[in-house]
Amino acid sequence: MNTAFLYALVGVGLFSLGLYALIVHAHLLRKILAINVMGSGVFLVLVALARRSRDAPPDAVPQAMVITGIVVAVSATALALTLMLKLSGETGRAELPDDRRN
Amino acid sequence: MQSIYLGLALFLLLNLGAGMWRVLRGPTAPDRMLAAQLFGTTAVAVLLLLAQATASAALRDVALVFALLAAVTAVAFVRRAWPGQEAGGRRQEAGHDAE
Amino acid sequence: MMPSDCISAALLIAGGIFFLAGTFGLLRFPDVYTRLHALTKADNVGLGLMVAGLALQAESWAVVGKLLLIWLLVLLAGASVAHLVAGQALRTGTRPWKR
Amino acid sequence: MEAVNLMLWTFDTLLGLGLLWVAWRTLACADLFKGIVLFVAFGLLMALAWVRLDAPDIALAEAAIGAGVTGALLMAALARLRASETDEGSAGQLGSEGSDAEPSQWLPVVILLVVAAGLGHALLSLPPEAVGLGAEIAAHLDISGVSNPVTAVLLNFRGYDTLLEMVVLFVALLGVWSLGREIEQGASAPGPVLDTLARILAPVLILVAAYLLWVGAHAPGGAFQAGSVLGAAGLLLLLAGWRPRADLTARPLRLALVAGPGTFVAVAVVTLLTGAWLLEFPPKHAGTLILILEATATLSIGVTLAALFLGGRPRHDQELR
Repeated sequence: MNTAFLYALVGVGLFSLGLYALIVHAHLLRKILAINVMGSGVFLVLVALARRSRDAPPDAVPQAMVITGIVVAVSATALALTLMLKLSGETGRAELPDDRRN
Repeated sequence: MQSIYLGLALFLLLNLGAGMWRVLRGPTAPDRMLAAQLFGTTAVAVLLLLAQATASAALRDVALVFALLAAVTAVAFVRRAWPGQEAGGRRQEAGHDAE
Repeated sequence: MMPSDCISAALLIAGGIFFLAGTFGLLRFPDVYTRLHALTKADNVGLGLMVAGLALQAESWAVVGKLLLIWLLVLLAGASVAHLVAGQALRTGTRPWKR
Repeated sequence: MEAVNLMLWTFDTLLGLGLLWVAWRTLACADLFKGIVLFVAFGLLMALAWVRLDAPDIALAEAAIGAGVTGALLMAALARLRASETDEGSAGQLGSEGSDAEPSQWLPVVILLVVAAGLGHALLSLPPEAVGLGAEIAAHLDISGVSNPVTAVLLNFRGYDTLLEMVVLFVALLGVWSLGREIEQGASAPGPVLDTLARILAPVLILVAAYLLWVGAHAPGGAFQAGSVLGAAGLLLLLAGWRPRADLTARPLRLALVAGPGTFVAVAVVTLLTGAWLLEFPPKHAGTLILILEATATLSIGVTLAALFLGGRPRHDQELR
């Protein structure tokens, strides 16, 4: 199999794993990690699919988008972590309220 | 020579997989952190080998950034996330709030 | 193979052996202090031998300089982090392993 | 040649499986700290994957962010979380970090499988040849002012994207600042070893940031990578107990934060006023303009990342209130 397709499939796997963890876990830090894994999967698909034809030079547009994406993802993560700390400081729990339990 | 570089890179990747066992097993947080530290150095070596094998000089810059940044993560661990030191930190923080 | 190729192949493989030994030590040694000892072998000697082997193949002196810089940075970071981890482990009450 | 291809193929397969395995362990393990260490290892493997996809520019960004800054952010947040949890006296309730996974739920598993199968099928039914803008970029590279195509896309061809990314970074920091003041971490004095390490490494990090900024015009590197490394220098100094002087956290800090987006907006307005399209650079001055934009963007990205690490507005912040 082509290297690009291999990495694109890995990206799909990462996205699905992250989505699963995002649904299943209640702890917000885990949700943040899950979103980051999902993001990495998307980035991998974007770049790998542009690399399907190995003879041509790599396409710079998806690469540029992913570079900005990585930096934006880390700033979003920092904001999410601060929100999580604020929530756990207010409620004592790093989890969102559960409809079933209330 | 190229097959030696690539063979060693492959070997180091397998080595990294073996080291993963220590991250999973622990038992303490510093043990896990040490394994991550070894991963950083291994990645530097893999990148240097790939740089030579594929004649792409840019990978040496990636290795340089890795070498620098591995220390930052380790320092963050020692200074912030070491288990057993949060209590002291919290006390000072509470004192500051009361000001 | 040129003689320089033979020498650098030998250096690279020796470096790989040190990485393997470091991973072995990380997996087999009993506590965090002894594991630190194993880890720094891979950091210092393993990467050092690899850098030496790659430097023999480098196309210019600038590449040799960058390789050396990377190694020195890893040395600095590895030594400092090892000290910080060991010191913090002692302070938080991890007892060194005794037979 | 056959052996080389086989080795590369094995390397790719192992790396791909490793990525999936580490991601799975990151998200499934019981101990949150273990998850964070695994996530750092995940970032490391991602950087190697970018190298194998001929994307050294991304590998640089991932090496600085994924393997460095994100790990430090997560560890600091975990420490604060643990501190607040033990303080509430509800450790028993919240200590059960691992038990919130409920593997008996079958619906998420079905969703996981359907999503993975659907996306995988869509991927594999794509034509083997990618249709991209590679040829278009190569044809216009000589008027962009730089010879690294990724920098040309980021700062020239799609400069409006980058302008908005800078604003997103800035808004994220505003969000963090609006949630309160910096949380003081009562760590002990740094000690001579950490102090010396920070004193040696921080200047090297700043130097490497400048190098990446400069080299980005013709080789992998650029403002985002340089900014990330600069941010790492800030993180290291903060971890070593260094705090900016009170007079630096007022106006100079804010100026550094808006330098990147501000310069970008100014250049955009000037290009519109001179009759060109938004952020359309005259080929003669494109190289200089890009260097100015990248230099200010690097400063802003670095300072923003370091400020994000503080987790709130700086404490000595009286002047502008």
